[in-house]
Amino acid sequence: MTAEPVLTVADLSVRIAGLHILQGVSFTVAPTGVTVLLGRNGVGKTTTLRAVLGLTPRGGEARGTVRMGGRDLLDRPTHRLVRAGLGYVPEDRDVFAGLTVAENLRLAERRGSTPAYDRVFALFPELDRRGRQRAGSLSGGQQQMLAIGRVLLNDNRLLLVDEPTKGLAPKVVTEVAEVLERVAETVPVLLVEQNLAVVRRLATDAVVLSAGRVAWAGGAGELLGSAELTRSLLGVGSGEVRA
Amino acid sequence: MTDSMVEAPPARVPDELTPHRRGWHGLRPYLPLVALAVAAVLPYSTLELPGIFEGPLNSPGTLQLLAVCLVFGGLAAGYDLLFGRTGMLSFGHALYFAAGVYGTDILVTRAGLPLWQAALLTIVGGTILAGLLGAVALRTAGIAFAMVTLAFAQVGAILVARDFGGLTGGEEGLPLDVSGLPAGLVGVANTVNLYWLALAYLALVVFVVHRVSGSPTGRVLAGLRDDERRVGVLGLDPYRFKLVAFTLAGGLAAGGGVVYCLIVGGASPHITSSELTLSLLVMVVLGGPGTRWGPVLGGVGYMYLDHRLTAFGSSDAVESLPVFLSRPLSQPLFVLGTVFILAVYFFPGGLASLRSRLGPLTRHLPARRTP
Amino acid sequence: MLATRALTWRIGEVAIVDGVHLDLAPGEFLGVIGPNGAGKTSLFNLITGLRPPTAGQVLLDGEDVTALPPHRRARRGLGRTFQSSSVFGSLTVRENVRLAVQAHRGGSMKLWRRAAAHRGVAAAADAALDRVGLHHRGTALASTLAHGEKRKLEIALLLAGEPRVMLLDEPMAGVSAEDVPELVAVIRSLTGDSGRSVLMVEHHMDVILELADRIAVMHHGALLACDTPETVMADATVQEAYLGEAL
Amino acid sequence: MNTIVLLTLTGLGLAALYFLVASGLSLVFGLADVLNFAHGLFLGVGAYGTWWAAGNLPGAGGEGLGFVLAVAFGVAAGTVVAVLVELVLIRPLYSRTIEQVLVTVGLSLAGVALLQATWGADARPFPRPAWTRQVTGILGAQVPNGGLLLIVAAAVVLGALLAFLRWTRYGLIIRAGVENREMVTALGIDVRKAFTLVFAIGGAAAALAGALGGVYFGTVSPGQGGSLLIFAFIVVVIGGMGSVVGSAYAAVAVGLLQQFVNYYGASGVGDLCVVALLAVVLLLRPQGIAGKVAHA
Amino acid sequence: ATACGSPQDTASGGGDGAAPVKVGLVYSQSGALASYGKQYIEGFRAGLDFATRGTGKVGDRAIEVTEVDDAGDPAKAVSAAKDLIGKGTKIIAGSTSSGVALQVAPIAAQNKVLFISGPAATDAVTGANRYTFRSGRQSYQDVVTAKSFIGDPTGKKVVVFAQDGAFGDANEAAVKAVIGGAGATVSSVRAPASATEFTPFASQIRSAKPDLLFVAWAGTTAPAMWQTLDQQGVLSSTTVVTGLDIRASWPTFGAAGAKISFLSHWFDGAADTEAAKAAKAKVPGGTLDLFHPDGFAAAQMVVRAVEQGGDDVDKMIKGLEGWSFEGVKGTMTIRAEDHALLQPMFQAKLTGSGSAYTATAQKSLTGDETAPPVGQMKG
Ligand SMILES: Nc1ncnc2c1ncn2[C@@H]1O[C@H](COP(=O)(O)OP(=O)(O)OP(=O)(O)O)[C@@H](O)[C@H]1O
Ligand SMILES: Nc1ncnc2c1ncn2[C@@H]1O[C@H](COP(=O)(O)OP(=O)(O)OP(=O)(O)O)[C@@H](O)[C@H]1O
Ligand SMILES: [Mg+2]
Ligand SMILES: [Mg+2]
Repeated sequence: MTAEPVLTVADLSVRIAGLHILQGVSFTVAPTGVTVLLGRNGVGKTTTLRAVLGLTPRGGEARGTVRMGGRDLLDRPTHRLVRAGLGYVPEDRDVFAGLTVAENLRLAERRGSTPAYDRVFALFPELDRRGRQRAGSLSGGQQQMLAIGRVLLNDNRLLLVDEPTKGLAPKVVTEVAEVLERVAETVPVLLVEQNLAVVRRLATDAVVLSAGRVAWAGGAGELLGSAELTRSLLGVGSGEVRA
Repeated sequence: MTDSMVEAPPARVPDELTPHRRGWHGLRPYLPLVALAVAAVLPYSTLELPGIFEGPLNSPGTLQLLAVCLVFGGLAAGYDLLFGRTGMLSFGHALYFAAGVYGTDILVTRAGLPLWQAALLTIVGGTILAGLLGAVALRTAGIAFAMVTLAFAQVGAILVARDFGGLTGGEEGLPLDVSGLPAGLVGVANTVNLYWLALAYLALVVFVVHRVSGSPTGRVLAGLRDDERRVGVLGLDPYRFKLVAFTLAGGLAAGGGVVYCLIVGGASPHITSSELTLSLLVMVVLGGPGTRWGPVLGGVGYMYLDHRLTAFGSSDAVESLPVFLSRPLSQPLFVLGTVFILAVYFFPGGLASLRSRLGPLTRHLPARRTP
Repeated sequence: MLATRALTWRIGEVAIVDGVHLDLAPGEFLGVIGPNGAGKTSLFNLITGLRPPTAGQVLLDGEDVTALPPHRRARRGLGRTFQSSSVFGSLTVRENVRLAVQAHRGGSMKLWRRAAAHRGVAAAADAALDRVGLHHRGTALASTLAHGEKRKLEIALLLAGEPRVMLLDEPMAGVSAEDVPELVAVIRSLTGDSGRSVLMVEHHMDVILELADRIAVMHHGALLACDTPETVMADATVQEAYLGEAL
Repeated sequence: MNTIVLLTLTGLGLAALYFLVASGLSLVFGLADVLNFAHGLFLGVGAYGTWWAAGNLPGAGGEGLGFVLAVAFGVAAGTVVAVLVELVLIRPLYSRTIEQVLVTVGLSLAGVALLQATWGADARPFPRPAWTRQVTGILGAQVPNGGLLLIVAAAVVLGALLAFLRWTRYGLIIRAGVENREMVTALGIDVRKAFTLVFAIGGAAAALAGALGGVYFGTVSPGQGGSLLIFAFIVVVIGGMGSVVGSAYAAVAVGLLQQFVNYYGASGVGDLCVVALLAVVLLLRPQGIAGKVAHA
Repeated sequence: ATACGSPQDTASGGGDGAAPVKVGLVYSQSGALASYGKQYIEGFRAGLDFATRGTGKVGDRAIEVTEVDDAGDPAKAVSAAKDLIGKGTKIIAGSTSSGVALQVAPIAAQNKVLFISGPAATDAVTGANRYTFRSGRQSYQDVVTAKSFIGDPTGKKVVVFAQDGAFGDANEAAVKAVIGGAGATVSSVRAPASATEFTPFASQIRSAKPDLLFVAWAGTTAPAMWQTLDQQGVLSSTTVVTGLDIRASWPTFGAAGAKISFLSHWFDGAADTEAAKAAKAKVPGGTLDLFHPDGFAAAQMVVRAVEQGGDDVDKMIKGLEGWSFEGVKGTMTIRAEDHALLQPMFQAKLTGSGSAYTATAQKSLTGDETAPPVGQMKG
């Protein structure tokens, strides 16, 4: 890697309720392209993303360094980080169920930048149509669209995206993948994804977590190209991808 | 980025999460019995605890105070069955307690029934009342449920205050006619019997609540606290289980009312006020909802403070302070309110969490979530 | 076994579920696919009774159960998982499953028995946990599970109830690639011998294709088609509206 | 006829008082999801603040501009106390509803006791312009001016709150924040500020209600806030948590119901009717008249 | 010292001739009635000083007073009473609120100690049991005083405006008995104690066109009530009688105050007795208020009881029954049959404005004129 990484995570360790969930995770995110974070259920992918954003739950504690643009992010309030251009698509979608779709989007507008509604509605026309519906009554997939649309409203310096295609119909998965691909042309993305087809299409770099540690890090092509690596790290044959 | 191959550590085995039965824990099941025995022989001690009680432990004043505290410990434990263990926020629990107090008082004083009949009728009546009102109120949930129960309790308060047919004595209350009561329950010298009665009530409630929450039903109640819809889809009728919990808690409260009526020797409209329900909530939260001893500690502690702070407020120690301190401190409610606030910050999770914060052995007991 | 007759749910003018006729034979595995918002989860909600339909019926073993509340339907052997995991967060994983076993076996309304003393329940619960591979997490509070683990617990809860008709709502969503085959095996084992029927919503086509005997396609609340996987996959509308181009 | 007019207008005056108390409660309860039992304290601070200012603050008094100044002082005092309470006591406890209840209950006990310790338990005469004690003849009815003042004030407060919710993003932020604070911060919004603001507005509304309540009652006493609170709670719940308009409707319903039943029915039945109304509304529509969503 | 004892031990009272006499005062030091309690205790201290001529002793026995706060809660009062009795106290006094008085009275009887109820005005304390006395006035005496405002009641129309509950009931019943019994037609308008808007009630009263309106209203909503009665023209259209409350409440009558005829238990200057002078000299601030006489009389009764009975409660009762003494208000008599305290009552006018109001006595009625009917001793 020649270019300066946009995000550097060094020796990040997280404890929650007495459990040592991340045990010294270190990796970097390249200034372009998509870095995927892979690993089995429960290894700490979500915990990593949330720690970067300062969202470690109450009673939990994150140690180590997380640097972006020369500044340490840990211990800075989340809303500052986000205003500074860190976009987050949470795992559980976390749309505001009591608010309408339009209100959810309005809330995501950031002061100082013009919200790119065109971009969002071109991608998810459904969100335009359902503007007045309560987000809680959206279907699972529609909620996922809203959660993604929300960050795309603004211009970001880095996107943290946690399983964006979960629960989406195959056609929409393809569309979301395309969007992320397009987004990644301008904004680096740190992506957690279980759908290997999507990973294959998007990833430039890969980090594999295992039980709270980094088990492997390197180029995505290298990982997915090697049957041995995919089998030992991801538990699947390299050709075995889901549509 | 460098390629690296890191040996994955062995999977975490959260053995610290498994319930442990080590060392002195073998004794633990018996601790409640030991505590009960100690409490039962307490009245034989002439120990003086200056500042804590006015007189020696066996003095009637101390026993009376303890009896009141114990009843409220039991009441709080019963309320916790609703609130801490099933997640139902009722703002009307005082109604069933008041039904117990006024029921006993009216049946004894106005109808002249012997105590045991009055008590039996009252408890049965209080339970039925809770069943009926619960059946209606449980058609709502959440804050709406809290408010409907509050509304019912408020009706109770208005009825008591209106003094229909001169039954309740209105705001002056109704002193208990003791002429028909067993002699052992009358007179200052017999305060100890009231103390034992209160202790028995507390023990009964704790036993029942413990038993119920450890029973299959208790497991369902805990499930209801988390996700009612889920319980329904598992094939259990949430409404029925909530009604059972509500009725049972109502019956326990009515029983507490009977005991309280004997201890205080009458009924007064204080106990119908919505403040009492709120104090029940405060007791439970103060102690630690959903824990075995928390609500009891909360109830006993609350009542102790409530009674003793009046003495604290008029004590010389307070009076000798500068005015800007002594004025507020001589207001018992000021001190009580301040204690609540401090308790929330210094004992999050209630008094019951103190143990887990002090004893590393118990640190990993799963913390109960407050609903 | 399970059938719906002209099942409809409208909100105002919009039909979310629109006159769905569905028949599920004993032992059959029926996959349900359809675009996001097609009404699949809503259909499940109508079948399990979490929402009252505006028209139509739900039949279980030929009997009309449309008016029954969810728990009565569950008693008759209807079980489901939820799309967004709903487990009992303040109970441990094991207690979660025990509750489900107990609900199924009856005796929940026992105020005075010791729940823990029920051997059969504990054994059945452990068996269910074993099957989804969550045994080692038995003592963790369910609320602290990672996302994928919650999905597995959902399935364990379903298994514990030994339902005859199972409704699975996107069981694979968020499950790591490595665990998919395992879970697929679990789900397959549900039907195999016992004559149980499964209705499964899933967006992972490979999983659907692997498991389903027939596939139902929903679109805008209506049932577009219900046929063998081959026919359905060949259908041009399905291709266009649902699958799109492969990645 | 003039009895009807009189009962209606005085009933509306009562409704206005309920609304003034309920509006702040409803805002804090509906938006910030805090069951604020300390609302009565804010009321008391507003009332005592006004009372104190009228007697001690240069330029303030019981008449004309001086009175306006006194009320402004009272409202400011209430607002400051509310903000302090939020910053110091409530902020660490968001999403811990029950602990909040404990703290606000403690606060209401301690606060009222503090007022009592400072100014005594007895009611004090409240400074107020002479015209508020007079009556205005409307269609043959002698309507107390104090009641009319309340109606006007309630209408102004209603308008101001609606404008706040409609024209600013704060309503949105707070409603979202109640659902999921974390996610609101993850959208780059400092949710804490918004909550403080809601408390400030709630406190200001309460303090205004306290000051105008003082005019209406003619006295100020430590427990006054608490006694109005029960009805305010009922109004909030009937109206639908957090809906300001709903609270307004509910206040009118409760005020008129009480007034008419008290006149035509037996005494005390008015209160029972209000409680019955609450139970019926909740059983039929658990989310209250205006639904659960907290907005205009 | 840790020791074992019997759970039914209670300290025995005195015995020794020179041991101090324990007197327990259970009254409101905090809570809503704290200011009544304050007057009571000041009165008691002054009375004790007066009755023992500054020695604080009866014979050579000191009077040892223990004060306990009940915060207006009967449950706390009962606990306190039991505590005191357990420690050998033979005389309990206090009870600022009626609820407390009614709950403590039976405790006194059960344990055979003397109970001298304080400001609590409920009629039910009179004749509650032979151990219970009262040092203040009762509602009935208020009503008889009210009656004195209309001359001959025959054919007159009287309306009672009272709050719901026992306090209102008692007043309504008393008016029916006293004024109705004397030939007036009595009707009543009742309002919930929690009412905040009084127009409906004022309209009802006005349309009833009474010759006399008797108002029995306590609590913080009173000023609003008076203002409404005034605004709706009730005060100027008829004679309105009500009880005069503590001084602090006088300014809250506002303009209405001048239009009301007050019956009064006591106000500073109502009578110029020896005891009143002594009390004035002793009381902090030098101004007497509504409940100073009750505390004062309680102290006089305590001293009398000890003089006559020593440690023997039966003898105390004997010594008090039928006893007449000069209290702050004038001549007071403890009626032997039911322990009613016969005492003078006053008619008063309120004048002034702003925060400076003065009450002036119009007339005083003797204890016999205001005597309640003789009742049966209930317990
Ligand atoms: N609040 C919490 N308290 C206790 N343990 C927690 C908490 N949150 C997460 N964990 C634990 O931390 C571990 C990692 O969780 P995390 O959500 O980061 O996994 P993940 O890699 O995102 O998994 P998935 O693929 O299922 O989403 C899990 O074992 C989980 O049980
Ligand atoms: N209360 C409601 N009001 C309005 N529309 C609703 C409501 N509830 C559901 N819907 C709409 O009904 C449609 C069907 O939703 P449903 O959850 O059944 O979809 P689904 O097929 O399960 O989709 P997915 O695959 O994304 O989970 C969606 O478009 C949703 O927005
Ligand atoms: Mg995750
Ligand atoms: Mg769905």
